[in-house]
Amino acid sequence: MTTLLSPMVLFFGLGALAAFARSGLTIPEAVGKAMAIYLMVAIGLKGGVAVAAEGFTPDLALAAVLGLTLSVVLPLPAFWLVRRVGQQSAIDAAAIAAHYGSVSVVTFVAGIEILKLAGPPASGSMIAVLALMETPAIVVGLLLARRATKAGGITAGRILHETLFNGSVVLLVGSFLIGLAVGKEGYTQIAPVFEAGFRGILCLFLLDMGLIAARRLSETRSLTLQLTGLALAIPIMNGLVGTLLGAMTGLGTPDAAALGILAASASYIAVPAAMRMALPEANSGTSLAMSLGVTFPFNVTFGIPLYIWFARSIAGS
Amino acid sequence: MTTLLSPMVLFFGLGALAAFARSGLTIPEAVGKAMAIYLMVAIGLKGGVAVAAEGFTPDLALAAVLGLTLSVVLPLPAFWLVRRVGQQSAIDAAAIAAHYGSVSVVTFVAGIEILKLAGPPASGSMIAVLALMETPAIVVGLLLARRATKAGGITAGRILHETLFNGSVVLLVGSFLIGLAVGKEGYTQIAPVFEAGFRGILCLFLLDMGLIAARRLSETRSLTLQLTGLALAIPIMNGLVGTLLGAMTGLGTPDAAALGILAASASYIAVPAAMRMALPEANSGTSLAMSLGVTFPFNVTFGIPLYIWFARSIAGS
Amino acid sequence: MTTLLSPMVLFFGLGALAAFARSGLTIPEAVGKAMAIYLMVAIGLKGGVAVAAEGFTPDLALAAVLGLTLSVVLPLPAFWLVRRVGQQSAIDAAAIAAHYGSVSVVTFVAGIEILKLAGPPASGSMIAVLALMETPAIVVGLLLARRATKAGGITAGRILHETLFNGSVVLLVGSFLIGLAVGKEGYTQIAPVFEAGFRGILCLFLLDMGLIAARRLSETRSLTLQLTGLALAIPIMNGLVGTLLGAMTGLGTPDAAALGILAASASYIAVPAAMRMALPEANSGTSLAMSLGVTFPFNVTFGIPLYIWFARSIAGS
Amino acid sequence: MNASIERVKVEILLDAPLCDLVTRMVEEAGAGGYTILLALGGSGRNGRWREDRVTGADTKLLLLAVAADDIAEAIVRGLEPLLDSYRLIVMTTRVGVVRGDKF
Amino acid sequence: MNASIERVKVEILLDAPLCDLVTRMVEEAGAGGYTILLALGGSGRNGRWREDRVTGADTKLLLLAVAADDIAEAIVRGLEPLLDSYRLIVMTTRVGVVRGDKF
Amino acid sequence: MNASIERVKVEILLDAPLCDLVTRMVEEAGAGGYTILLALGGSGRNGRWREDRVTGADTKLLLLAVAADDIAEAIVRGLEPLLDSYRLIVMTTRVGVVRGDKF
Ligand SMILES: Nc1ncnc2c1ncn2[C@@H]1O[C@H](COP(=O)(O)O)[C@@H](O)[C@H]1O
Ligand SMILES: Nc1ncnc2c1ncn2[C@@H]1O[C@H](COP(=O)(O)O)[C@@H](O)[C@H]1O
Ligand SMILES: Nc1ncnc2c1ncn2[C@@H]1O[C@H](COP(=O)(O)O)[C@@H](O)[C@H]1O
Ligand code: NA
Ligand code: NA
Ligand code: NA
Repeated sequence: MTTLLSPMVLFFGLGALAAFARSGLTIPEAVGKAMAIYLMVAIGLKGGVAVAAEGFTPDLALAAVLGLTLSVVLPLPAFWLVRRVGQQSAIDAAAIAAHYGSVSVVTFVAGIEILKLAGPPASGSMIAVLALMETPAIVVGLLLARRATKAGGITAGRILHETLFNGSVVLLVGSFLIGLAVGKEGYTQIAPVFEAGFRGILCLFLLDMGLIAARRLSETRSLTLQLTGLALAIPIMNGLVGTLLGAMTGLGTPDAAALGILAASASYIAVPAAMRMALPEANSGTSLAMSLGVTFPFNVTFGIPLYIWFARSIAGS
Repeated sequence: MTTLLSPMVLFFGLGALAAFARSGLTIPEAVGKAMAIYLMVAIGLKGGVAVAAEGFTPDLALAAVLGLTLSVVLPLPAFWLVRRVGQQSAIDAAAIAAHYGSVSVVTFVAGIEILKLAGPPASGSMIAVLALMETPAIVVGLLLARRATKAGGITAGRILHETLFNGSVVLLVGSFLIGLAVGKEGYTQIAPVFEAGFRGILCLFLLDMGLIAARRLSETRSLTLQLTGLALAIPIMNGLVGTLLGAMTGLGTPDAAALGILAASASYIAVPAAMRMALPEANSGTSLAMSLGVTFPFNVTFGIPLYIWFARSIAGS
Repeated sequence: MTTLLSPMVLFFGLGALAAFARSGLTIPEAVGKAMAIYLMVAIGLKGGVAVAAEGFTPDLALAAVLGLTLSVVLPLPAFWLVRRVGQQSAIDAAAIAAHYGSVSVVTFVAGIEILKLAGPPASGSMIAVLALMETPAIVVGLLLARRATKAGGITAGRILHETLFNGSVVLLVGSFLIGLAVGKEGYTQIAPVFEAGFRGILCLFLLDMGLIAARRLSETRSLTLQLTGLALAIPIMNGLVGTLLGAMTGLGTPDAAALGILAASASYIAVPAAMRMALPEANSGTSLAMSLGVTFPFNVTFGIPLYIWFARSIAGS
Repeated sequence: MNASIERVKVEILLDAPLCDLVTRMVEEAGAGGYTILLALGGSGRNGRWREDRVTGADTKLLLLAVAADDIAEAIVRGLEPLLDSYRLIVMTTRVGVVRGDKF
Repeated sequence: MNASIERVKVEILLDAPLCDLVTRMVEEAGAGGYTILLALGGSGRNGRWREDRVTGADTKLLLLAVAADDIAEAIVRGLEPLLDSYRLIVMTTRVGVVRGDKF
Repeated sequence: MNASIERVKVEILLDAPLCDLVTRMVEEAGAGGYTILLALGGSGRNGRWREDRVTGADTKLLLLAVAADDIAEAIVRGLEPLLDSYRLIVMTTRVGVVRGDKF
C-alpha cells in the first residue's frame, strides 16, 4: 500500500521509533502547539474558501446530520464493549466511550491528505462536520456515567462551555468562517503560508505525534490485552459504519470516506480535558493510552487506507 | 470599508472573540515571540533592501526629523489630558504619555500592509523612522514625572541603554542594515521565507494579538470611562497631526499616512518595560489596558483606514 | 571575501553584537530547538533524496571511512595540546578532546550553504558522514580520561546508547532514510517547506547562535589565553588535515572541503550532554566556552571559507 | 530576621484543566494573590508524564499563595472535598515574609 | 536527617525587567549562587496576568537562593528598599541541605 | 491546620542530562511520586547560565518530591555519592500535607 510509504506516515514512524529506542529527541510543547494551530487554521481556511466557491449544498446539510448522529450514537456500543469486554467501571467506560464518539483533528487532516494523494479530495464542508462532531459525544458520555456532573462545584454548563469553546473548535470554526468571508480572492494574499507549507508542516507534526503516541504507550500501566483489542476494534467498526452510512445516504465517495475517518477517529485533546473536569474519578491514563497510544497510530497507518478502500469498494459495486 | 474584511483584521477579531467567549485558545508565548521576531526581521530587511535601491533621499532625512519631533512633542498633550480628563497622578500620567509618544511595531506593520493593499506602498525608509521613534518619548515621560530615575539604584543611563538596545530596536535596525548591505541580489537567496510567508504569519500573529488585547481588556480593573475615551481620542488626534505634518512638509501621501500611523500607535512592549524599571510606582495595569486593550484594537480596525483616508483627502484637495 | 557579507554570516554577527551590547534580545529556547529540528530534517531529507538519485557510490564508502578515522584520531593531538599548552587536568583535556573530535551540525549546514553559494555543492552522502562522526570521539575521550565510566551507577552502555540515539543523530539519520525511501517524487509534495524556507530559517537560526555564542563567551570565567588560542588552532589544524585527507584519497573538491569542515567543527550539543553524565568532574564551562564561544564563530566566519579555499587550491595545483 | 513576619506558603499541585476552578477557590478563601508555575513532568500512581504532550489535559501546574494562617487554613479546607477526586497535592510551609501586611 | 545542615532558602518573586538588578543585589549580598524559575501567571492587587503576553514587561520570575543565615539576611535587607516600589515578594524558609559547606 | 500531617519536601536541583538517573533513584528510594519544574537560568561557581542555550546540556531542573521522613532520608542518602561529582543541590523542608496517607 503506497500510502504507508508517504513521507507523512514515515515521519510518524520515525517519531515512534525514536520514542521506543528511548532516544533523547523531543519537540518542545510550544512548537507542537504552534504546528497544531497552523494546521487547524489552514484546514479551516481552505474549507471555508471551498464552501465559498461551492456554495452550501444539500450534501453539506446531509453530512452535518450524519456527523451529529454518529457522534451521539457511537458512544453507546463503545460503552457496552468497554464494560463487558474491557471489564471497566461504568465511569471509566463512559469516559472512554466519549473519546470514541468524538473526533481527532489530526487523524482527519492526515486522512484528508491521504485521500487527496489517492484520488478526488473530500469537499471543504467536511471541516464543518468535524467541528460539529467534537462535542455531542461528551454529553452522551456524561449521561452514560449516570451522574450529575457537579463534582467540586463544576456545573454541566461550565463543562459544555469549555467544550464548545475549546481552542480547536474556535480555531476551526473561526478560520472556516474567515475563509467563507474572504473567498478565493481574499485567500490568495495569505495563501503561500497555508498552501506551500501544509504538507511539510504536517510531516513535522506527525513526527511529534509519533513520539508522543509511542511514549504514551510505553509509559502506560493500565492497558490490558482486552483494551488494546478494543482500541483497534472500535475504530474499525466505527469507521466502516460511518463510511457505509455516508455511502448509503448518498454522500460522494470521498465524503463518505471522510465521514468514516471522522467516525473512526478518537479524541485525545478536547475529550480528555473535559473528562478531567467532569469525571475526575475516571482513569485518564487508560483512555489516553487507548485513543492516543493505539487508535491514533492504527488509524494513521492502516485505518485510513482501509476506510478509503471500503468507500471505493461500495461505490464500485 | 474593505480593509475591515481583510484576513488580517478578521483574524484579529477572531482572537478577540475567542478571548471574550473565554475560550481555552492560547498561543504559547514562545510562538508569539517567534512571530514577532520574524515580522521585525522581515520588515527590517525589506526596508533596508528598498533603501539600498532607492538610495538615501532627502525625504528620508525629513521623515526622520518629523518622527523625532513627534515622539518628543506628543507626550505633552497626552500628559495634560490624562491628568485633567483622566484624573491620574503625575507619575501615572507621565507613564501613559510615554506610551503614546512612542510607537507600536505591530500597528506599523499592519498599517504598511493595509496601505499596500489599498494603493502605493510607503517607502522602505519609514522603518528607520519607526526605530527612531521608540525611545525619545520615554525620556520625555521621565522628565514629565519630574524626578530623577534613581529608584533602587537604577540609573538613567541604565534605562536609556535598556531602551536603546531593547530587542525590537536591535532587530529592526540590524535587519535594516543587513538589507542595506546585501541589497536586492543578496536578499533574493533568503527572500522566500520573508516574502511568501509574511501575510500569513501576520494573520496568525494578529490572532494572537486579538487574544492578548481582549484578555488584557477583560482582566483589567483600572480602566475608567474617561481613560477609555482618551485611549481613543489620543491616537486619533496624534494620527491626524502626524499625517497632516507629513503632508504639509511634503512627504508623499503613503509616507504621510505611515507617519500618521506611527504617531497614532502606542507602545506596549518597550515602554512598559522601561517604566517598570524607572517608574515602578506607576500602575502598569492602567497604561497597558489603554495602549494594548483599547488603542491597539482601535488602530488595527478603524484607525489605520482613517489615517490613510485622511492622507489621501489632503493630497487630493 | 564575499561569504562574509552573506546574509547568514551577517545575521550571526548581528546576534553576537546584540549580546555584547547587552541588548534584551532573546530567542525563546523552544524556537531555537524548532529551527534546529527543521534544519536537521531538511538536510537529512535532501541528503537522502540526493543519494537516492546518485546511488551508493564508492565515494560514499570512502568518505565514511575517512570520517570515522578522523573522529577517532583527531581527539589525540587535541588532548595532548590541551594538557600541555592549555594546562588542563587529564579529565578536562579528555572532555575537550571529545568535543573537537566530534562534529557540529550547524557548522556543517552553514558550510554546505557557503559551498553552494561559491560553486559546486557537496554530495548528499556527506550527511551520512556527519552522522557517523558524532559518536566515536566520545568513546575516545572517555578512554583518554583513563577511567571506567561508572560514576553514580551510569554504565558505559548507557552513555553509548544516549549518544547513538541522541536527538540530532536520530533526526538526521531518520530523515536521510526517509529521503532515500521516498526519492525525488515523494519529496516533491513536501519540498516547499524544506527548500524555499531553508536559507531564511538558517539566517534566523544563526542570529540565535550569535546571541548564544557571544553570551557564552562573555559569561565564562574559565577561558585562558592559551585555551582561546587552542580553540582557534585546533579547528584550523583539523580542518586542513581533513581537507587534505579527502583530496589525497580522491574525494571530489567539494566533498574534501565538506570533510574538512566536519573535522574542524566542534560539538556543542551531543558531546557536552554525554560528558555531563560520563565525566561529571570535567568543567563543562571550559569546553563549551571553547567550542561554542570561540571555535563555532571562528568557523562560521573565517574557518569555512579557509577550508573551501584550501580544497580548491589543492585541486587546482 | 528582624523585619520578617511568619506567614504560610500554600503550594498546590494541580491539573491544568482545573486551574480556573482552583484559583477561584483560592481567591474566595481570601488570598490576596497567587502565582502559578508550570511543571515539566512528573510521576505518580498513574504513571509518568511529561509536558510535551499534545493533550494539555495532563499538564500540571504548581500554584503558590502566601497567606496569613487563617486564610491558608481556609484555602486548604476549601480544597479538601476536591483532593481525592481531583488528585490534588496540597502542601503548607511556614515562611518568613517581608511586607507581611500585604498578605 | 543526619548529614543535613540548616540553611535559609530565600525565594523572591519579581518582574522580569528587574531580573538583572535583583540578581546583582543577591550576588553582592554574598550568595554563592541562585536559580530562576519562570512563573506562568498569577493574580494580585493589580489584577490577573498570564505568561502569554507579548509585553514581557509583566512576566514574573521566581528567584531561589540557598544561603547561610547571615547572607540570607543580607539579601533580604538589601532588597527592603525595593519591596514597596517594585512590589517584590520575598519569602525565607529554613531548609536542610546536604553539602552545606557549599553555601 | 488540623487535617494536615507533616511530611518532608525534598527539592533537588539537577542538570537535565541526569534527569533519568535521579528520577530512577528517587523511585528506588520508595517515593510515591515526584514533579519536575524547569529552571530558566541561574548562577553558581561555574558562572551564569540561561535556559536559551542550544546545548541542553546545562539546562537545570528542579525535582520536587513529598515523602515520609524515612523515604526522604533514603532519597538524600541515595543521592549523597552523586552530590559532589554531579554538583546537585538537595534541600529538605518540613511541610504540612493533606491526604498524608498518599505519601
Ligand atoms: N499572596 C501572594 N502569594 C503569591 N503570589 C502573589 C501574592 N500576591 C501577589 N502575588 C504575585 O505577585 C504579583 C503582583 O502582585 P500585586 O503587586 O499584588 O499585583 C501577582 O500577579 C502574583 O503573581
Ligand atoms: N546557593 C544556591 N542557591 C540556589 N541555586 C544555586 C546555588 N548555588 C548554585 N545554584 C544553582 O546550581 C547551578 C550550578 O551551580 P555551581 O555548581 O556552583 O556552578 C547554578 O547555575 C545555579 O542554578
Ligand atoms: N509524592 C509526590 N511528590 C511530588 N509530586 C507528586 C507526588 N505524588 C504525585 N505527584 C505528582 O502528582 C501527579 C499525579 O499523581 P498521581 O495522582 O499519584 O498519579 C504526578 O504525576 C506527580 O507530578
Ligand atoms: Na469518532
Ligand atoms: Na505614538
Ligand atoms: Na571535529
